[in-house]
Amino acid sequence: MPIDTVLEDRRVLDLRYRMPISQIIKFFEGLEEGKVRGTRCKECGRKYFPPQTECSTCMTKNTEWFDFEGDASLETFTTVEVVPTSFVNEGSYVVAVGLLKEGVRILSWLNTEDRSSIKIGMKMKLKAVKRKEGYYSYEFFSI
Amino acid sequence: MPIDTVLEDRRVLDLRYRMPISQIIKFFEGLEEGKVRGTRCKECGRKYFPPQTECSTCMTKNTEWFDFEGDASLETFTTVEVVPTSFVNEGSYVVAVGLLKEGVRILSWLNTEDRSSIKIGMKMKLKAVKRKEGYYSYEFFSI
Amino acid sequence: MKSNDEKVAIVGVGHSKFGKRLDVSINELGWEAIKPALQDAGVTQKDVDFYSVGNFGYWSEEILPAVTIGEYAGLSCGSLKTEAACASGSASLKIAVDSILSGNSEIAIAMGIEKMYNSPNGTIIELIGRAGNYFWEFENFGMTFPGYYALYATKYLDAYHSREEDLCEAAVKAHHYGSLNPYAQFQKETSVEECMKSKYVSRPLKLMDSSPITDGAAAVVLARGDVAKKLSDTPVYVEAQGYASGTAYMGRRDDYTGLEASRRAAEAAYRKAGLDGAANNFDIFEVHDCFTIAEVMAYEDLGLVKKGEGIQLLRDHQTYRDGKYPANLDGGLKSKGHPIGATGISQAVEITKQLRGEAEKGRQADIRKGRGLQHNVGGTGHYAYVTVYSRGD
Amino acid sequence: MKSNDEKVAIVGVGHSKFGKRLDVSINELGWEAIKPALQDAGVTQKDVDFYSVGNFGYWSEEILPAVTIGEYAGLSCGSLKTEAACASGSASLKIAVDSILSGNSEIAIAMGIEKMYNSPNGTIIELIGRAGNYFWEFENFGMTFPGYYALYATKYLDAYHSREEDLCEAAVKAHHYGSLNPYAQFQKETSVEECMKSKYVSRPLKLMDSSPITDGAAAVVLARGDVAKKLSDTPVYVEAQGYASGTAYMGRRDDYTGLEASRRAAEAAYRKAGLDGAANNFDIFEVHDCFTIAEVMAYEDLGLVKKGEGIQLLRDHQTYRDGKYPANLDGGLKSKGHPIGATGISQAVEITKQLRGEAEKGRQADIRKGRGLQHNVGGTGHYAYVTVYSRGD
Ligand SMILES: [Zn+2]
Ligand SMILES: [Zn+2]
Repeated sequence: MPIDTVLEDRRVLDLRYRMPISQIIKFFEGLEEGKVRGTRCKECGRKYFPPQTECSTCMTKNTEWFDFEGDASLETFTTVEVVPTSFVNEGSYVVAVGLLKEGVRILSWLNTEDRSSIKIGMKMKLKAVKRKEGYYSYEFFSI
Repeated sequence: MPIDTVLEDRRVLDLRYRMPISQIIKFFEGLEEGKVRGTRCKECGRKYFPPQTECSTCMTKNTEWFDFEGDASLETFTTVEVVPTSFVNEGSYVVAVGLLKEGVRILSWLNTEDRSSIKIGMKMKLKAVKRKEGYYSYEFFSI
Repeated sequence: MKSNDEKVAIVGVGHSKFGKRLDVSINELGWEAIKPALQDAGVTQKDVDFYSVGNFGYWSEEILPAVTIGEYAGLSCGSLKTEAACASGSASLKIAVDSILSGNSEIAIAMGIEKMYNSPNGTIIELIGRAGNYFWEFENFGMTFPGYYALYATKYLDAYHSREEDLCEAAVKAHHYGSLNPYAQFQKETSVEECMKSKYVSRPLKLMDSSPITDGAAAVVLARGDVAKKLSDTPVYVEAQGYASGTAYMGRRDDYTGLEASRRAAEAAYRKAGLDGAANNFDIFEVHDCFTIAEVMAYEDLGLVKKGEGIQLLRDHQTYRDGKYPANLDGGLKSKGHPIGATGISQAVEITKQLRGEAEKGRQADIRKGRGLQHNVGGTGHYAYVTVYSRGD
Repeated sequence: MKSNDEKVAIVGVGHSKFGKRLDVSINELGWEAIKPALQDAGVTQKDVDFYSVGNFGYWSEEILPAVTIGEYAGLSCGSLKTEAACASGSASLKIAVDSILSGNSEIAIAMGIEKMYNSPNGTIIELIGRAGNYFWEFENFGMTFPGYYALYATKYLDAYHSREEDLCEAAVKAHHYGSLNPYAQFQKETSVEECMKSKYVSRPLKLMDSSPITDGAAAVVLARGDVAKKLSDTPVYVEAQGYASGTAYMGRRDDYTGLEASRRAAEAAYRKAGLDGAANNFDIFEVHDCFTIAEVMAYEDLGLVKKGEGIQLLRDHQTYRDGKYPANLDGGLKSKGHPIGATGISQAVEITKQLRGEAEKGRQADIRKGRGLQHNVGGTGHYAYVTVYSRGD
């Protein structure tokens, strides 16, 4: 019997991470309260998203959390048609970068009834959401 | 409800490889025929294990396969007590490095009735084996 | 300025066939590039003082590939692996070049390799998608690599009134030259129509806007200038490298029509090389066209044309061999293939061949200024490496 | 010889707490080392021309960690990640040093980091076990990392009539100094009895012969000598580095009582530094004690004593602070912890502190010659990096 010219690995490695969020726990608490948050350096005023509790410019931990109001305009977007294996249950989805009126840009999914109506510059609302799988996230919504 | 300070990844990555063996297919054919093989450069005489069909010294493909007779002496060994997840069904196992009389060293499992009798310098026999899982391998046996 | 003797030169090049290479192991594939590079340079393994291996890994089984490859190839000098995502090859080049300029080596090898097909496609898509910002982009939003570049494509097309058909022109060019390159993964022409008919991967980017999954390896032998002169009649000098890092998080980029890291890397490269920019100084360009939009942005980020004019350069065929700025005459990442860690070295091999006048029929540029420019981006603008080469004449 | 102005010096060091650090992300952990290094050097991010990150990865989620860390830390200069297994930190140092010696940078950061606890223990054991030769050793025979070093331990104990109790002496020493190092993972003493009672991991090596799983980061700011003088009153010069690669396959090693790559790397380092070996030239040693046996082999491979005499050096406590060759006064990999990619930089930080006279109470060596030696092994002898440091006086 001819031997296959490719040896199928008999060992499998599962990578599944546990990701520390102690320093930014307030971000996740915020999501549960319906709020999306960033941090701001009390010394230089720089706003951070992803939030970081230490300002790399001032090199201090003198930062505070603040809630985004959610008003955003669409900077750019794409509809992901070929999705990663771990997202196959989602179908295709729209990913957008939105500029919040607080001057911070965020990448997340964009929910809309009509994908053909998505236009750069359109107004969106950023909201905390609870996913059907039970975890909290944040997404843009067309308005 | 306090939030866990570690976020458990909701995405999992399975790594399972397919490993090309076209160039050394004769090695695997050999195992099925009960033989363990290496390669030898016809120009400089250098013996290769792991087998390679091209001699990096002479930079030619002028190599040939040869079968090991299997006579070996034990160079060193260990009993692996804490085993990788993908080997948990094996219990603990003895891994040995043996010097074949052809002058090549090979690492593989060492089968013995009495692990306490294993001694550096002892004679062993290298044999092709068919594993219970159905694939072919090669192992040392105490004699 | 440095004399040629004080510079570092490429004195040998090797390039494997790119494609789905399930006929060879990662070590055998590495040897397929190292062997011809050594032979081209006329040196043996003992002459090599250091080697660096650009590799992303994960999709192939050997977790310490620099050493398994070195063992197969008979190299026992110091070594390391480097990763700068899709610019790993350029990082590997930097390390080997600096290793010589520092006085620590006389001869070094920079290689790059990737064995992507050792994993199934699903795993590969997942892995490349993770190469953005895992926690803030992949975990919740399932970003893919085409997805990231699609964000740029959407913005660019909107900002500069361009069409998907325009982007397809880059694919047509790539396939034209790929068809002339015996090492390329795809060796057939394509058309705008065919490109437009291909399926969307991440809108507006289609399969034919995208570089493929590729196995491949490339290697260059580098030598200190005075040694290089003795080894080669046609040394190609690495005149200067510029590099910069962008942000990982897309939201921290301030522009989606070009890569800020590319612009800074290019400026640094020109400054170090003592050149007034890209427009008048090079015979040949290798630009990072992992997607069609990436090629267009590269034209602008390198300063060949102003913002928004890259698309017109394509439309006018000015980056074909007989245009003003011949770019990717080897088929580029799009048609030659894009084995992540090997790409930067493959570009170096191509520029060396071009400057030596050794490119295959139909794809040899006219060499007058004696200089080539390489642009290699890692991730989605995470890393940028720009390298200036010259014949030193 | 080079003048101090032409060399590269460490002008700032930073070191995170080592241990199970599930309180911080990889980016936050990186900052914990980068921030103090910048502050110690008195420079800001804008002054840095290049940074390299030693990291193995796989067990942590960010697949392009150099960029996510750089983004958090506000670094936007060129960068790359490097892997030389457990010697990744030394490879990172080499890249940053060469980056300055080459003339491409004035100030550079070499850092190393690992976030191992982001994966469960089973995954980690599996991953480190794969860091030998996957195809020929892991796939069929399930080698583990302790298993590889156990092959050396078995041979060494047999060849030189030593006992497991002798190896435990290395653990006792490590824990003694670890107890004095506030950054160490384990800060308590141990005894030969306790060590002997610990469970076998891979015979004859026990849990207490083994370095732990560790999260940690370390960073050094490097500057060209003339710049260093202005930044620091106590620059520590990187006088020379030697490096070599061994085989991946254990069967291709010709000796199981020492690491051939270590010997070649050490010879190269001494030669480049113009020194006649290790025995009479150093006040402080950092050696790669991923396992107790590794420390013993290091003594011999570095040439402190002849083959087979390393074990006696341990028995005689000659590598304690007041012995002839003070080694690992920070607790070593065994007690301080071994965050793979960070270890080489952690060693550099330690030697800098020792040469500056800034080590904590009870573990400061007597500095007379003004020189320190670092020995960092990757894999099971796959990579070896040996680095000579001096105060330059
Ligand atoms: Zn601030
Ligand atoms: Zn030969």
